[in-house]
Order: sequence, then C-alpha cells, then structure tokens
Amino acid sequence: MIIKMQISSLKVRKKGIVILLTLIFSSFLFSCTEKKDGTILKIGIAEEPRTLNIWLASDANSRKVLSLMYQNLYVRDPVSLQLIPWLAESMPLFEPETVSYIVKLRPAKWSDGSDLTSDDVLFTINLIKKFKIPRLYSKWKFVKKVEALDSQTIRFYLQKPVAIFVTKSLSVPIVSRSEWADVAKKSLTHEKPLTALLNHKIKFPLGCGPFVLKQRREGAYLYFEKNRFFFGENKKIAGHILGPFVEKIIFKIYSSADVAILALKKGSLDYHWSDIPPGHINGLKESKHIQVFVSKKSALYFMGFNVRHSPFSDAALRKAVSILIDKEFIISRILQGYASDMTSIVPKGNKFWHNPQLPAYGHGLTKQQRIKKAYAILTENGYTWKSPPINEQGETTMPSLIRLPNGEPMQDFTILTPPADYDPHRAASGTIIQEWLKDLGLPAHSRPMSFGALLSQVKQRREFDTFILGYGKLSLDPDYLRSFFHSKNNKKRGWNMSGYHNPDFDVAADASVAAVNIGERQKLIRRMQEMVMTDVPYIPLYNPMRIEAINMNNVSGWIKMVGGIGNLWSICMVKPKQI
Amino acid sequence: MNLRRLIIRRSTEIFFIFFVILTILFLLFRLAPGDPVSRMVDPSMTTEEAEHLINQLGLDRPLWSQYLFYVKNFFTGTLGNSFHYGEPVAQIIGQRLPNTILLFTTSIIISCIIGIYFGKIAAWNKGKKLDVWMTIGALVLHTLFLPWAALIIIWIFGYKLGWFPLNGMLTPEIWINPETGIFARFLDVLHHMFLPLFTLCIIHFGSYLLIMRSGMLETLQEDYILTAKAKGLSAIEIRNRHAAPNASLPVVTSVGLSLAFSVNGGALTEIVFSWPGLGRELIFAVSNNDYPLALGSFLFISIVVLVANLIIDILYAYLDPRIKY
Amino acid sequence: MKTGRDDTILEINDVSKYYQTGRSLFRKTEKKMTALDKVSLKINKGEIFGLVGKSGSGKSTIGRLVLNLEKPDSGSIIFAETEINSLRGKSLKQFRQKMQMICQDPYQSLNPYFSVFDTIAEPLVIHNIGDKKEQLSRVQELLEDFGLSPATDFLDRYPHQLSGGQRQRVAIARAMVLKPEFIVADEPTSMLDATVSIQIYSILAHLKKYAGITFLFITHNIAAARLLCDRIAVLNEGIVVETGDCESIVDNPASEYTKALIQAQPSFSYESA
Amino acid sequence: MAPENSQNAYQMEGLSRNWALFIRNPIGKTGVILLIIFGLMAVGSFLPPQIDTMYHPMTGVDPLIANSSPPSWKHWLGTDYMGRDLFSQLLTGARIAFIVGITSAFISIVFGTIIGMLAGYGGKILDSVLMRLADMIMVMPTLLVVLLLSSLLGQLNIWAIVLLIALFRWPGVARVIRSQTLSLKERPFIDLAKIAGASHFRIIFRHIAPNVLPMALLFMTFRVTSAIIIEAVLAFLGFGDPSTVSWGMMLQWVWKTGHMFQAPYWLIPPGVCISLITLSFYMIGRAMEEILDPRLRKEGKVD
Repeated sequence: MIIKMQISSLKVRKKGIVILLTLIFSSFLFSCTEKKDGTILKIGIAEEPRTLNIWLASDANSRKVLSLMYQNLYVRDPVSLQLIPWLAESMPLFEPETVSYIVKLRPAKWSDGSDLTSDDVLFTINLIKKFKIPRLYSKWKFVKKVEALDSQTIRFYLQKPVAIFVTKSLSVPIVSRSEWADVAKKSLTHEKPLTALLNHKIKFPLGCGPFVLKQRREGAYLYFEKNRFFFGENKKIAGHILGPFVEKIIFKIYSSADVAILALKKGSLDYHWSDIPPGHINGLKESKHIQVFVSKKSALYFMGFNVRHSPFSDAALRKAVSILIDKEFIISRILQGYASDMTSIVPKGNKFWHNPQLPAYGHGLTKQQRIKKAYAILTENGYTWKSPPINEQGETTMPSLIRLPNGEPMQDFTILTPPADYDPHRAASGTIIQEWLKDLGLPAHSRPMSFGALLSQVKQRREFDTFILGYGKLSLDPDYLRSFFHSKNNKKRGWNMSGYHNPDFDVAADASVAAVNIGERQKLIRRMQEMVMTDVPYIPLYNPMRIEAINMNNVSGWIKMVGGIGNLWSICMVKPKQI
Repeated sequence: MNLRRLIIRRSTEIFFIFFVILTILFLLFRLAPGDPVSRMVDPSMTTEEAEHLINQLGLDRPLWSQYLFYVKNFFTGTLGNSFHYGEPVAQIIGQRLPNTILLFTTSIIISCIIGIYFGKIAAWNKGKKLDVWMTIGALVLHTLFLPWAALIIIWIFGYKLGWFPLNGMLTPEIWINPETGIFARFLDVLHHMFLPLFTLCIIHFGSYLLIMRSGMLETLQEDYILTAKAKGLSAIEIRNRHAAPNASLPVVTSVGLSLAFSVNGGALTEIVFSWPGLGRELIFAVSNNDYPLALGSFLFISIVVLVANLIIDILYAYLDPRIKY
Repeated sequence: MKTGRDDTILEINDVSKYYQTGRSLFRKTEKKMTALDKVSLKINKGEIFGLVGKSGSGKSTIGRLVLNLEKPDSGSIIFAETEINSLRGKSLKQFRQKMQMICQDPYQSLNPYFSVFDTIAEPLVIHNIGDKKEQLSRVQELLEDFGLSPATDFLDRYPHQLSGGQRQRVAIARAMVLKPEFIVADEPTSMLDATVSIQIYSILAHLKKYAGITFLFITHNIAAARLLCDRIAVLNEGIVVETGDCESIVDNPASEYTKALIQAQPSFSYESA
Repeated sequence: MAPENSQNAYQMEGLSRNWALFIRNPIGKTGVILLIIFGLMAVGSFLPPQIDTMYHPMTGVDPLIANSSPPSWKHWLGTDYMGRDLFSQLLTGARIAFIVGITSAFISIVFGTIIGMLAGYGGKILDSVLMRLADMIMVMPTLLVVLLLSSLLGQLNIWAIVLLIALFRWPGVARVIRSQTLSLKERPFIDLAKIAGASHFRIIFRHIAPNVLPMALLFMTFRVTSAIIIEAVLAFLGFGDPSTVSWGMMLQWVWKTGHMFQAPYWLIPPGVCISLITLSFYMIGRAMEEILDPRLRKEGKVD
C-alpha cells in the first residue's frame, strides 16, 4: 500500500517538475523585458536599513536612506566644505550679550504638504533633551532655552559660548511635530521612555527632503518618489540649481560587493552606495560605461596605546613603536595605495584645522634605519637586550627579548584589532605591525576580536596594551580631539581610551570649546594636535579613500565631495540621460 | 498507540532540550564581552548618553532578572526587541522565516527527488562506469566549497550568461508597478529563486544520491526482491516498485539528521544571494551584537530543526511499519 | 563414579528471577516473564553437577546468577559460606578468583583483539598475580596441559587463527589460570562437532579428578550429563522437576518431562563413552 | 589503552587484508592518491621560506610587486594583493588543513567514542543523559554556533577553532559507537572479563574500545571533511585565525580585496584544494565503509 502511494506521488512529482521547468524558462523571457528606464535611479546598499526611526538609526544604511527625507538646518558645501544654510535661510546670528543665536527658516513644506515652522524645530530640540537621545543630547545639553520668535524664526539661548553649537548642534535633523507628538506623549508614560521612543516603528517617515518613501518590502527594496513639496527644487543653493531630476529611486540590497559590481556592469544598478574594494578597480575600468570615483574621506585609522600602565606609559617606547611602523607599506600594500598618509589626528584634507608642522615619525626611512633609530631611542631611555637588534657591525639581527629600564623583561602584549570580516585592512595591519615590532624584540601579538568585544575591552574594562581602531566618518569640526584626549573622558565608557592625561592639553581643550572666535580656536586646535603627536598616545596610521563606481548609461551629474559621491547633493542633482 | 506515545515523549524531550539551549545561549550572550552600546563608534556619544541608553535597554539590571524577563518575553511570544531594528524579534523572524522556508524546503525536496532518482540508477548499475562516475560526481558536488561555488555560479549564470538575476528575491522594478499581476510576481520570485536553489541542490543532492545508492544496494539483497524476481517481474518494475520505495526511507531520516548541518549552508547561500532569510539575519545580528535578535533567531532555528526531526521520526514510523518505538 | 558426599560448596535457596519485556519510559505495564521460580539446589565440593533442560528452561540463568553476573529477584545464593549478592569491592574480587566460566560459543567468548596469551593471562593481570615472566610460564604450562603444544606457537595467535576446539581449549585454559574452585560450564560443546566434544569432556573429567574442581555443567544434552555428571537437576520452565543421582534419574526418570528429554536424545552419544 | 605489539600485528594483518580490497576500489584509490599529493604539499610548505624570505606565506612580500600579479617564473601561482607568493600560501594551507582536519576530527572521535562507550555500557540514567546531550548538540547548526561563539568570545586562534569544531561534532559518532557497544556488551567475552574480575574501566578500554576502533576510524575520515569545511567557511567569513594562512583565509583575501572575478589564478586554487582535500578524505571513508560494512552508514538509526 505504501509502495503504491509513493509511486503515484512520484508520478505527480514528475508532472510537477515539468510544470516547474516550463515556468522557470518562461520567466527567462520575462526577465528580458526589463526595460531601460532613466527616470528610475537604482542605488545599491550593502545591508538592509535597520530602521526608519531616525532616533534609533545608528547603522550607516538607515542613515543613508533617511538622509533623503529628514533634513538639517545647515549642511556642508560640497566644494568649500563650509557650512551653508539648508533648511535655514541664512547663517545664524550670534548675540554675544545674551549668548544667543537667531536662526531664520526658509519657507519649506513637509512631504504631506503642511508647512515646516519654527514650532517643529522647537519640538525637535525639546524631544532630544527630554528623551536624552544618544549622540544628540550632549550637543544640546548646554542650550538653556529655545524660543520661537515667529513661525520662521527661532532663538537659542546658551549657558555659555560654545564653539560647536553652529557646526554640530545646528546640524541635527528636524522632525515634524505632527509625526512625533503622539509617539512622544505615549512613550513618556512608559517605564523606559527612551526605549519606547526608539522602538516605535515608523513605516513611512514624514520628512522634507527631496524624496518620499512610497513602498518598502523588507529584505528586498525601498522605493522612493520625488517629493513634490521639496523646498529646494529649482532653487540655486551652493551654486547648483537643485532638482531632483529623477522621478523615482529604488534602493536594492546587495550583501556582497562582488555581486553589486556585476550588477553595475550589467546595468541593474546605477550606483552602489558602499565602498568598493580596490581590487575591483582594474576590472571596472575595462567597462566603458562604468566610471570610478576615488574620493577623500574624513577618517582616522590609528593605533592606540594604554598609557595607564607599563610598558606603554613610557612615551619613549611609544615613539619607538611609531618609528618602527612603516605607514607607507601599510598604505601601498595593504590599502593598495588608496589611502593618504596621516601625521596628525586631524586629517590633512581638513586644511583649516590640520597642523602641518608635526613630526612624521620614521617617514621615508628604510627598515634598517627604522630599527636603528628606534633602538637608539630605547637605549637612551634605559631599555636593554641580551642580544640587541643591532650588532657590533651595525647590522640588524634577530634580537632577544627586551628588558624595561627597571631591568624586568617586557611582558608579552597584544595588539587588538577588529576581525577581518569587519575590516580586513586593520586586521592585516595588526599582523604586519606585530612582525615589525618583533624586529626590535618587542613581544607583540596581534589579536583580532569581534568589534563589540574589542570596544568593551578598550572602553569599559580598559584592560589592554594596544589596539587599532578607526573612525570612518570623522566630523569636519575637530571637536573629537577633546573627546579622545581630555582627561575627564578617561573613565569607563569614555572616549579617552588611551587614558591620556596632560593638564596642558586639558586647559587648551577647555579653551577650544569656548573659543567662538574661529582664528583663536584654530590656534588652540593646532596646539592640541602638537601635544598629542609629541606624547603619541595614538599613532595615526592612514586615512583611506573611498572608491565608488557608477553606471553612466542611465544618469549623470554626480557630485563628488569628501566621503564620496553618495550625498544629498548627488541625490538632488543627478539627471537622467536623454537617449 | 505507540505513535502517540512517541510524540508525547519526544515533545517533552524537545521542550527540555530547548530550555537548556535557551539558558545556555542567554548566558553566553550576556556574559560575553561587548554590548550594543559600546560598539556605537561615534565620538559624539558621551558617557552619560551611553549609560542612559544602557539603563533604558534594561542592560544594567542583574542577570537573573534579565533572564526571567527574557523567559517571560519568550512565552508571551515577543522575544524582546531587537536593538537595531527596534521591533519585536518575533515580528522580524516572522518576516524572514517564510523566505527561508520557501528556499530551504524547496531545495531539500528537489534535491531529495533528484538524489533518489539518480541513486536508484547508480545502484542498479553497480560496478559499471555509470555508477562510478555518478558516485564520484556526487562526492565532488557534496564536497564543493559552498560560498566559493555560489559566487562562481552567480558569475556564470547571472553575469556571463545573464539568464538569471544576480541576487535578491524579486525585481523591484516589477513589484513597484501596481499593474503587475500576481502571476508575474510569482514568476519573478521563481526566477530569482533559481540560482540559490540550484546552488543548494547541487550541494545537497550528492549526499542523498549516495545514501539512496547504498540503501538500494542493500534492499536488492533482500528476500522479497528475489521473490519478485522469481515471480518474473520485469527489472524496471522491481527497481521502481519494490526496491526504490523501501530504499528511499533512509534518505528521509538522513534529511532529519542533516537538517542542522544544512542550516549552515542555507545561511551562507542567503548571504551570498542577498536572500532575505533568517540565516542571513542571524549572522548579521551576531556581528552587530544585536543579542535579542541573534538569540531569537537561533532559538527559532533550533525549534525548527527539533520539530522537523520529530516530524521525520513520525513520518518514518508511519512509512515503515517495521520500526517500533 | 561417585565421590563422597562432601560438604556443600554452593547453595541456591528459593531463588526467583523475572525478566521484564518491552520496557520503555512510558510503558511500565508489568509484563513479567518468569525465568526461575523458587529454585533450590545444593552442589557439593568436587562433584560435577549437571543442569539439564530444554532451551529457555532457565538453566543458563542459574549459571549467570551463580557467577554473580545478575542478581536474583528473591532468594539467596551462598558460595563457600558467603552470600554472593552482597559482595562488593575487594571481597567481590576475591570471589571472582574462585569461580570461572566456560562458555557455549568459543567463537564469541574470546575477544577477537586479544592474543591467546592476552586472553589466558588476563585474569592474572587483573588480579595482579606474578610478573610478566611468571605469567608467561603459567600460560605456557596451561597450554601444554590442554594439548596446545608447542605452547610458543600459540601464544601470539588470535582467535580467528584457531580452530573451534583449540579456541575452547584456550577458553578452558583461561578459566583454569586462577586455579579456581568452581567452574560453570555453560554448554561447552554445543557448537563443536562430536569428536572434539569428547576431547573437551575428557579434559573436564580430568580436571575434576586431579584438580578437585567443582563443576556446574549446564547442558540440554542428557547423554552428556550422563557421561560426565555425578548428580543432575532437571529444569523445566524455571522449576526444578527432579534432582538427584545422575544414573538413577537417567535410568529411572520420575517425571514425564525428563522422559521426553531422554527420548529426544539420539542414542549414539550414549554409547560413545 | 596502549596497544601491545602483538595486537597491532593483528590489526595490521586485518588492514593489509582489507588494503587489497581498498586499493582495488577506484574511489579508495583516487582518495589515497589525492591525499598523498596534499601530504606532499603540506611537507613542502616548509621549503619556500627557506629559499627566500619573500616566500614567507604571511609576512614575506615581493619587494618589486605591490599588487596582485598573475603567475610568473618567480611566483608560480602569482602574488596576492600585497605581493605575497600565492604558491607558498597554498602549500601552507595544506598544512593547516591537515592540522585542523585531523586534530579536530581526532578530538571529536575520542569524545564521541568515549561518550558512546560510556552511554552504551553504562546504560540507564547515564545513557539517557549522555544521549539527550548528544541530541541537543546535534540539532545545533555547527557552523552558526562556532561563528556565534567565535564572535562572542572575541579571540580565536586555530586551536580554539579546532576544539570548538570538535566539541560540536561528536554526537554522531557517539550514537554509532553506543549502538555498537550495546551489541558488544552482550557478547560472552565481556561476561568472561567480568567473571575474571575486570573493572568497568578495563572492560570499556581494554575490551570494548579495540572492537569499536575501526568504526571510529571510519568516522574520523568524515569528521576530517566537515572540520576542514567549517574552518574554511569561518576563515572565509573572516572569523578565522588571522595569523594562519589557510585556504579559507586565502579565499577571504581574494573576496574582501575585490579580486574575486579579477584574479582567477588566485581564486581557483584554494577553492579547488578545499574541495579536493575534503573529497579525498571522503573517498577514503567511503571505500573503508564499503569494506567494513555497507550497513554502518545509518549513523542515526538507533533508538
């Protein structure tokens, strides 16, 4: 009986297979009908945007998508990188006597057609302060009071003059009261108000940017249409007459860069909004319809020391290490040349703040010279070897383990790096640095750790020797110097991961916050960089470049700026090609 | 009678096993270094904000209370909220799971059918060239390095030949058009499914072929086959009606046993093909320290495997009257 | 061939044993099968006591109980004035030195991965008797005794390199290596052909005579019992049907069961003595 | 458990008896030939760094080549993105594959065999506890668990990976060994050993262990396969030990640096090697299996 049952089901299966195959092959034909539609801009992203709730969004892809909708008061000019008014009509007016700023809004509408007023701005600021929204709260903590002078004008009262108010505080995205008021009210009744607010699901954000989300299929795509009420349309801002000129945008998810590149070549993508590994460049350049953009980033990749305890509490050792590290090798080999050298914590491209007169440790030296120089510094400071790295003939040899000035042998130490899946470059740099340090008898071990574990090790438990980390998107305002090296941030979960402590630096850093005069602030910031590079709690390693590619068949007019062509300007400016 | 006892016994076992897994995983996640807040690398996130967020996420409470809370959440069916999505984990799983099941079950069924079919032929031609080549071919396919093979398949069929879409589950251009009919949408998904399905089938079908082959060889030795031969039935009839159905039973059990193992391959395939399934979500969640989501997906996958094993056991007991539990 | 009624070496008192069938976690329904029902026997020192019955009559179970491989559900077994079921640790190990077994199937009773030497010397190794050299000479001696000569030829052989009779000789040698007082021989010849069986019987008889070993000889072959045993007990479905002097029972069976058992016997082995 | 010489002799004889059968089997022959090739590669991996430091698989770079280059006389398989020699990486990969595969398979077999014997011999509570534990581990997708653990625990070196894989791959072995032990337990020679006064320990390790060993060895070949694949996938996804050059790691480098479709000379060899080495162990296992007993395959059909 069983046997018969199976036989009959086998027969049914056979028929099923035939039907299935016909279906599949008929779908080939179907796919060929994929027509070229210039009015749809197809953008690839590497991962699903986690959320459309702007307050929760901490992943890069959510922010990319949200940047099409939620807008800031001020943005950076693509060329000069200066702040320019965006939702605001003009630059803020500072009144020193009341320590207040006045901001006037442009006439703008939300994508549902209602007006954007100063009330919305007020609401946004109050929401940030009330819920203590991470990353934003600290930027508004020092703002005493916000008031609406009229429907288009807002006045911000500060407790004291703060330099970052314009550059950082005023660049928060503005949300509408109509979208969030009820949510906020309901969240406040919860035991954990912030969690309730963050966990509120937004399906279709109400923004005022160039595009409106029309459809989303989770895991597959996001579909945007042009915002009819976009305030910037046909206006000339920063020398560009804004669009948007494409009617629709589709965001597709391409988990692997290889496949995204095939899609670019094939034409199912116009642009992949994510880094492309350098290895692809040659292949991309072969295709005529592909254009490759290499842009600078405002980023910092560095090696940090734990200066709280031995051995790296000794600045001489840190200097020796920075001499041993061959940054050119890392840049030319590991990053394939797609990175720029760093001599300071502030990237070179950030010309206004960058201090160009800093020591470039070991720059341009050969391996032998590096070892000799580092050896000289360490012997001067009392380090000893049983068999030193430089023998009597002045040649480098394999040294025995090093002894600290107090005569004790140096303990093995680790170089913590993120794992290769997260960032292969940093992991590879860690390994190669370990080998260089061994040339001097320093017992280094490179150890990649999962990113979360690495950060908790470095920031919370603070039990480590050295680490390699990076910031891929450093703000153009160098206020981060204060976060990284001010001794008051040397605490659990604080950003002073090295435990750097320099009273002079603290004084300068505190002064830099209050320095509203930009020239004075520049001087302080440059002085701070000098102090850091003398004490080297961090060794800046490299500032990678962003490699992106577009398919030129459908659209043109991408705007290149620091951080690549994936920016608001490009979204507003790309035009379909007339074929 | 026996069957019911089997189900009750296995279900209680499953419940206990599951609870142990839950507890171990929970502890693992909470005791491991790193939390979602510390990985937010943004210098403008101050200590105060981080601590506030940790408090709001309930991560500063004692471990036992978090555990009880989690168990409660589990039984109320929400599984807690994902840190990054902000949505209940159950909801996210609910969205991803159908995609995984679609890909997974289809691939297992297809590879089973193909494996049984070719295994039958191979065993029938034992010792001949056909058999040797089939066996070697099956072994080669079985040991292919999946992510590598998948990328090469994409390159050939998706790019060079251009027959199939490169990845994803559907063509947005077609789906955003409200006029697209249901049939066209169905075809579109089918078209997208082909390559991941093909990859999974290639990897799995080899092992089914081998199991079927040996099962078949064994069955062919048995008395009733001889009886059938003595009765003068044709070779094909003996092969297809008598030997094959019984020989395919081990294939069914092996599906159950290898299920956990095939989940691995499923997750890899989902990643390479950007298929919005649960395995891909789990791997992302793990690398983003999104504990509730990772924990939830993991538990869910183990439930699915446990229950599938139970179903297969029952099916097996039902199909083969000789099996007594 | 009766030796004097010496003192009792083994006493089985009211021993019962049940087996449960089809046990599972959820089915504890009492489906007991009675293997032994209140069996009492006495075995005297230096005799060969035969236990005769059809297969399934419970005779092997008695053997296992006597060897302390299983515990009775009720009743007691007393060997050399000690109750064997309560033995633990050291005293159990001592008991193990005194009682050995010869199995039915020489193909199964030898570990295929043990050489002849390993097999025979194992009890010595376990009880830590003698050094390697002494063990070797003891094993060689035994091998020669049991007709496996030259002994050096056999030491390194493995069971699959031996014939059935040779294996059984090895098994007996192993049983003898500790110089036990009591041996349970569970159908030692049922898997061997007749001529080999006779040789084994003569070895057993020889052992009884010269080493003064007491045997519990389990068999379904009443002729073999007649040939070898001093006294026998006839077992049917776990109950002792009759017990007594071997010759008198065989010549004069009291129960129908015993008669049937005798009639079922081919006669040739009867004469072959 | 140290087997004595004579015992080895028996096993050797058994092996040589089976060897003829084995080598006549085309699958077994192919497997052995492949394995010998990989063995030579692993041994040969020590050579290139001796010739010139630039052939060091991890740290040696060709001073003249700063990016991926196709095969040449100097670099038989070409170089990777940093100018490291691919051929010496491939050789080292063979070594790592053997280390990972064999050690982790060995550990899991030792675990599985011991646990299986204990469960089968111990019976009752011990049996059900151990077997439920095995069931529990069996439903866990090994790769995902190892991925999860390596991501959570943060630090991974090759030995930790080996151990993790081993810890999750024993249940299948344990179940088979258990069922073998169950039937062995009924054999008279075990009773005789008990009667001779042997301890449980002696019975398990001296009497049962040698009898289940061939089966354990057979399973070892399959476990080698899965261990190598898991390690390769882990490395490919970037969770491998960064200080080793494994084939999975090589593939990860190709992949992450964007040479996937640019440098076939770099992509193809490690992928093919992973497949072939697992194939060779698998083939040997299959051939062994057919000789030992065609019915042994159903590893789970025990209740």
